[in-house]
Amino acid sequence: MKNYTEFNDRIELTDALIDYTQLTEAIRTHQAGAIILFLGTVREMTQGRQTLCLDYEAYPEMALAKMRELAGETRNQWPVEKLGIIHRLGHLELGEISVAVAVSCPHRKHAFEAGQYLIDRLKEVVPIWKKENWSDGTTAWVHPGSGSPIPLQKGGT
Amino acid sequence: MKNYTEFNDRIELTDALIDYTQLTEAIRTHQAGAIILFLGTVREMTQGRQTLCLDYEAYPEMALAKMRELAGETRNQWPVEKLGIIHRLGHLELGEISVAVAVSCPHRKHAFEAGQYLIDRLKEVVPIWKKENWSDGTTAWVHPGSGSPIPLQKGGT
Amino acid sequence: MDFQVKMFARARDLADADSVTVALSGSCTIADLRRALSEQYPALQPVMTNLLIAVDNQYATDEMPIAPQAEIACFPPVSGG
Amino acid sequence: MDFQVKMFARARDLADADSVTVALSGSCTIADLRRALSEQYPALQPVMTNLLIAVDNQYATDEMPIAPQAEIACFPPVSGG
Repeated sequence: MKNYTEFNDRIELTDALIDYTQLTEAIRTHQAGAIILFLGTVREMTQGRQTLCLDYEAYPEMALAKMRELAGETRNQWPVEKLGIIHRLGHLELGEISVAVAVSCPHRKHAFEAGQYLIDRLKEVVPIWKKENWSDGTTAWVHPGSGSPIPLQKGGT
Repeated sequence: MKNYTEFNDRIELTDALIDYTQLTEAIRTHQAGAIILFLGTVREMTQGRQTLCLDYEAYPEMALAKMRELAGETRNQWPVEKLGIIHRLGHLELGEISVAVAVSCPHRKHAFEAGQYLIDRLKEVVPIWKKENWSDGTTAWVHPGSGSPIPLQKGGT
Repeated sequence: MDFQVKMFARARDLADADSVTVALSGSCTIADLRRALSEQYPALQPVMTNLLIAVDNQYATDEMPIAPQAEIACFPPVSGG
Repeated sequence: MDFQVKMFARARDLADADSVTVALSGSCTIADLRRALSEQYPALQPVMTNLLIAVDNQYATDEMPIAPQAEIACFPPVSGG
């Protein structure tokens, strides 16, 4: 597997608002005819329940290591010119961007496939966790694959 | 088929640089958890040949009508919150953005599918044509499905 | 009856006109229009089978009749994006 | 030998600690670590089979031996993105 670092892929965790324009500009190149930008944003409704806000936590060293691995896996499968992955941490309000994935490729089919691979795999293997703050006052860590979120505490009790 | 206009989809042809940040901000909503932005950019190399610049021409009334149809087709197939399609016309330098497609959906799978559908269909049915200005001084309209581009004129002759 | 036909891209270059007028007699189809265009603009003849005809912003097939007042356009396969 | 184990998300909440120290004797595996964690922090026991263990930034399986100096972490299935 190629070492991702030779490509200067932009791999970041941040507490600040994600500047997706800066990320997109960074991956533009005359060698690419296609750019995909994926943004994950804080959605209000999930299966009929209302979210007030989210908190994201990471195991930062491993999260960055896994994101670099995903960059390498992606470059081994598609002719990627440039790519970047930025994940937000901390407290996020409704509509804010939790993750941005950007890929440039010569052709669009590859850009779509590479972008989808990056976000799909990120959600499977990168150690970051989301805590839901529901409108009913409860909070719950979201743990896919272990059933529905387990309530942690009731607000005010 | 639903009438696209009820959704205020942003469908545009423009001679100016495409502001993809403005487009992306316009399709953000608390109901969406996923945003896809696709950008087509002017690539330098095509099958070993070097492009200097491109010229895009449209049949504007029909191009806009077809783009609106595609918006409607997309909304009929996927749960799209908001979408926008902007195509650039006129003279484009290397690296410039020729087309921007943006879609927001509750979930990412649908956003990827809808975005890919929009750009794939745009390239099939929207009456816009690209003229290549090659580095060897020749120019040629690009006509997919009718073999390789037909040289129109040699520079300086 | 006279029909105006908008020409785009390589079709316009070959006809050397943004818009051409084609005279067709009686009720006629897209196929009749193609024949008339090829006769009037011989440069279009070699590529006519590859050209597309649109009527009122919709792609038209050869057997379709053309209504008076229809907005007609003739152009090559598209290459936007 | 003492191992430091970093705890994240619900695992940290249940252990009520960012990092815990687990004493294991002789050569030992991830499975041994899981047993020791469950004994020391009974709140982890009901969810232990769902928790993941990482060693030096890689996911570890139960039969893997743990090297001294390894960086160990314990956390639930991830939910980023």
